Amino acid sequence: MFNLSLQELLQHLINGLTLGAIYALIALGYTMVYGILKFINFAHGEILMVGTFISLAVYNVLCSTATSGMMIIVFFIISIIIAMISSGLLGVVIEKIAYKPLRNASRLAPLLSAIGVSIILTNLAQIIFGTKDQRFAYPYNNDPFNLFGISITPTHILTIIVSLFLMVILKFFIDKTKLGKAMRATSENKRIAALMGINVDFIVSLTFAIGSSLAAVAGILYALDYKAKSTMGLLIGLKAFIAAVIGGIGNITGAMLGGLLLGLLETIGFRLFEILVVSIYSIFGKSITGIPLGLKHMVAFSMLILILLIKPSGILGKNVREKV
Amino acid sequence: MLNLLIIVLIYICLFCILSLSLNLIAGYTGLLSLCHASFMSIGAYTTAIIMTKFNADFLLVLLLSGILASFFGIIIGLPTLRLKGDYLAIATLGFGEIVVNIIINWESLTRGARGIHDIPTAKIFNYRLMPKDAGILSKVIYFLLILIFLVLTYAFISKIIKSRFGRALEAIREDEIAAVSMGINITKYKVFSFAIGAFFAGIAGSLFSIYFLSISPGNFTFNISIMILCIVVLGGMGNNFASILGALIVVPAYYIPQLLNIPFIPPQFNQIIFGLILVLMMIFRPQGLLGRKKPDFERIIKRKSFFIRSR
Amino acid sequence: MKRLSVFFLIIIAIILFSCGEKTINIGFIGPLTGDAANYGKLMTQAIKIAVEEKNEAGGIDGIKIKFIPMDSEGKSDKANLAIEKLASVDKVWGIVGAVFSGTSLSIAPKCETAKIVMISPSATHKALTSKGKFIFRNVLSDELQAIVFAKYVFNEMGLRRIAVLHIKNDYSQGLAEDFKKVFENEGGVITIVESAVQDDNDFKTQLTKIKQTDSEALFIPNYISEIAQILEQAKQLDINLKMLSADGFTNPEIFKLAGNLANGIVFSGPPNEKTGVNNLKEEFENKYFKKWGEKPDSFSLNSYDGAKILIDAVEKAYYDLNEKDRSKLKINRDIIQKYVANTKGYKGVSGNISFLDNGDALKNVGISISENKDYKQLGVYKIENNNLVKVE
Amino acid sequence: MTLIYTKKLRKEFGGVVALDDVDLCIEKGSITGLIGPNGAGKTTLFNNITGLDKPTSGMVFFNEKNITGVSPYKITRCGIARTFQNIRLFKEMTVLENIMIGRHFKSSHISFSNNRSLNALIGFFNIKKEENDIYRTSKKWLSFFNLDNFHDELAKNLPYGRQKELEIARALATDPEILFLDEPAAGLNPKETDELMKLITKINELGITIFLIEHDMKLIMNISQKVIVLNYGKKIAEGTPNKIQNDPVVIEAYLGKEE
Repeated sequence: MFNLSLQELLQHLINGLTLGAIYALIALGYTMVYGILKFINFAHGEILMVGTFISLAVYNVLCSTATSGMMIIVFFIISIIIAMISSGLLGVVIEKIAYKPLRNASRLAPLLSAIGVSIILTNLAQIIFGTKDQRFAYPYNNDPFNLFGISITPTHILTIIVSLFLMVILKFFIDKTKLGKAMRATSENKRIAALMGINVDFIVSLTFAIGSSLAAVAGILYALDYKAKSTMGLLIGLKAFIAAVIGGIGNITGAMLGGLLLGLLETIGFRLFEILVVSIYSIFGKSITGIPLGLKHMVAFSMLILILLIKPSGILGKNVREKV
Repeated sequence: MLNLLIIVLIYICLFCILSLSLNLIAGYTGLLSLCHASFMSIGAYTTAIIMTKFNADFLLVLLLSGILASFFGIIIGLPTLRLKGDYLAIATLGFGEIVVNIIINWESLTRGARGIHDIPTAKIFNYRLMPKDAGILSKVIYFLLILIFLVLTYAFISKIIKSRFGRALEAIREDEIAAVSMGINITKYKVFSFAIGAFFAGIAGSLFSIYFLSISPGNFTFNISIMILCIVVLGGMGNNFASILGALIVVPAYYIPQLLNIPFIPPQFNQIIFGLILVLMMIFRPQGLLGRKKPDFERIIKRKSFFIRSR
Repeated sequence: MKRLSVFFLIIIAIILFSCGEKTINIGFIGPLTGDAANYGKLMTQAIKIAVEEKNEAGGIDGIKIKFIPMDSEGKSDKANLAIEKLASVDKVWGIVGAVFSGTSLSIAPKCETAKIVMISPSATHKALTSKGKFIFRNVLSDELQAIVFAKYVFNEMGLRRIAVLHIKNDYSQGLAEDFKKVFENEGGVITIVESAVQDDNDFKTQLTKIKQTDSEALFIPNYISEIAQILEQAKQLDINLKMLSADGFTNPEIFKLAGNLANGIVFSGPPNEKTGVNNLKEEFENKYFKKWGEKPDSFSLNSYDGAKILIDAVEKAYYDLNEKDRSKLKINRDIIQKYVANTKGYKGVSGNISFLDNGDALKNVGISISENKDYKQLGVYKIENNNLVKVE
Repeated sequence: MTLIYTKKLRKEFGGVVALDDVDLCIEKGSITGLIGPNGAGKTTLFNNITGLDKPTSGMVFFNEKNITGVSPYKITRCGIARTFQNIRLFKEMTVLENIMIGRHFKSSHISFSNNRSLNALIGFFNIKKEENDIYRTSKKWLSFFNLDNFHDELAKNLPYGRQKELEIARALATDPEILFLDEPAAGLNPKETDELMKLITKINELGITIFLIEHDMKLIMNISQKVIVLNYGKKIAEGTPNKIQNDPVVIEAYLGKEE
């Protein structure tokens, strides 16, 4: 009745971890921006998309001259770096143009402005890069290897390693360096941070740059497995945002946790939920083969509503009381 | 040519109803809702399902659609209204996605992603509405119908805004804590605001579905919610007249480039301009074209005599 | 206020200016922006070729044919506006479109009352052609394609246990359901039916489930972007099932997207029928490639044929007129409809086309396999007396 | 007669004790002052009585009715009104509208049910009469505070002192039995403070009990009949102004222990 073997379970686990690692990387950008500016950078997903396309373009141009497998890997790394830099710049430019003038406006204004930016970027990308899916060829041999009936690809491993590596570096940067301290101070209170001699504008720009370049990496890792597309940013962006909320927005560790959790919930969690529904049906003597897996997008949004109701500050977030 | 004009007018009226109802929620009560298209879809699907199964009198179905949408407004309202600001926005966005997902996957009722395409033409007291007839008269009649509902919506919302009820909503927008210590039951008022807003959105959805006679989940995407929000923001939040002005600008701006079909410009251009409008509005005039207060008609009439003689 | 009125004046001026010269107008409605923009683009390019060919040959009695593509974004509100504009401003004699079933169904009543012949190159929803006599479809209905393919898979390929993974849109779901019905009737077993929503690109959960079943093959009746994802992810999960697909697979872009993984897939689609020495399909594909730098998909072939049939019908109706009416271009719309409906055995690039009484296209179905980044036809089939018959 | 009394009112914020078993009582018709150093828990006490915070334990009685943990809007409807430390006006609304909000729950002509908002909806056609009543009463309060000239002004455009008055007027519009004032004199100059003092007495003469937090000792000692002192969430003293001024415990709390 259950049709759930251990292999399948572990396979879902691997799939979920990979997806979760990507969510976590993107969630970092949201959480950093929210921490400092207290608004949702709706265009974050689109920055990710642009970064991916830039990297893809550079990679394709370079690879046409490649002669050996080693060169391709080098070119891949170069294209990642270029994409990180350029999308970091893009993030900063967007912040300067579309968000900075709104820093003292009502809370709705920057959100709407961000939605506008997101529309502009999506459509510009459609004009420049076309509307089709584009393949990001693996720079290495991506044949899966079998481990006790579970198949793992090099991309899975790469995704998890790169994400963890970047997250650890970021955590170190925020916790231990001077700039990181300035960032934390700014997120606590912008005015007082400015009084303490912190260049708030610079810190905000830096936040956008870091968040955006992490998003570019996430986009590239995602595109390796799922192809690049001009509309790829919206849904994955939203889900990453939800991951950030689940973990506790404004909290770096929370974003990582939330991302991984959401990735696992969407795969393994949803599969278990399906089995639960099927067995409940079978108790009442009805037999169904399963529930439509398209419903898995509901997982993220239901989680969002649930977490906001139970613990609005997220798993790791601090409770902030409004002073009366 | 006249045909086109009437259709654009019909769309404008439709979006006016939607933006007025969102304005009640977002503009007056200060709750940013990103699931307005979902309320619309609930109304539209209710109409479509009842019409295909029973072919009842349209006015009855319309009312039922509104009530069901309003019921969903309450369902979303009760748990999420304790949230504030951006969080509420995202939660409503999530609710919208959930509604779309359910519509797509509940195939026995909604026919899933394929949509309902054989909605019978609506009849009101045995008069059949055929807005897609080649003749212009049937379009004009449909237009008048939707105009009546627009006027009713406007009248109803303006009336409650001017009352105690509306003042309570505005107080909630301004300061929830102060409002509650003035004896206002804010949860109840927020839910009511959502319920009324959703009711009219449901009405708009119902009118939508008897106009197009075919609906699918793709008609009620997030983009539509955003467009409605843009209308409200462009005109000015918390101002009914501004919502209508916003619709008068945004809706033609949305459809006219499509109609013009300028060949050498990539079609994405429309959307880019739309995005630009949003960003530029926010930077240079975030309070909207009109701001919160109604235009002082008397003064305008004294100065220039071109404006509507309202009141 | 002033600026606004200037804006509107300019718009009106442009509209007036655009209808200067006397032309015979043909419309197209489909997504030129948004997620599905690529389909609309490929189709309009095909129709442009058809129109240019006619115009280079002198048009209809010297009158040029004008092609007016309208963007629908795949949404019924925009499609509705588009058809109104085509009907009242451009006064088109017929349209090719709309691309999706939803939009097609939405504009069909208007086409019917305004007597505009509508030939959809890609809307496969069953109900479409029952909307009126002006509504045609130059694409295999889901049903016909599924019947032929399911019978082929069961009888010719000898497969008995098949898993299905479809997307929740009208094209994919329709094919999957009809395929399941026919295949089970034949005596086969559908081991599992999995679905995903549109715009989804993570199918690993579904594929992991499919992997656990003991299926012989996987049927993926989707558009290429999803097929490419599925192939890629199936490989990552080490799934080595035989892959089956449908006419959505005929877009050659798939070889760019999925590379070698796209090889060895058996699918149904428009037939590549030889007519004498000329191979129309190949010729058209080469011409298309030369002009636009990319290859057409099967829906573009359908669009090209649809446009050709439409233009021919308008031309015939035109020559039916007397001299006076010709100069005033008073073509009878009912007669255009009659000529289109009478199309029998038209030798098009998408196969031989005949329209049934209800407006559906009767075509043979080609079964092909992808090899070395190209398609190789295995045979052309049709249904006779509920049996699969190979057409020689 | 006692209007409000609390029994062992306690509030903890995650381990930090903000109110430590406070017992107090306020006589009807009196002016009672609440003082204490910064962070003593004065505003927390206000919040716990008016329902904005839920006490961890203990009880609050108003007119012999237990109002512990009741929703704040219901408490307001019982007859407790308050102002806030940092002004919380409805900034984008006019002065008149601000006061009309205060009349919100007082006005309902036809009663289809106990549900007031439903009444407001159903009583759609009765709005005019109801509005007129609200308008008249609100006008009355405007004149009481000499705010007539400002009635169409947006609240945010008023001078600071006027905003403070408006907040009090808004609270009074709810026809309370008791008015809680949270630092009404903060930010006012001595002349304005004097006027405020007169105003508070005038309000008290209308029969409204007053309970106020204040740092301005002159004001508190001049007008209150009783003063309560809080320190670290504990009530350390209670009594007439004279007694408090000479209480060594209070002096110690403010000035520290003399070595």
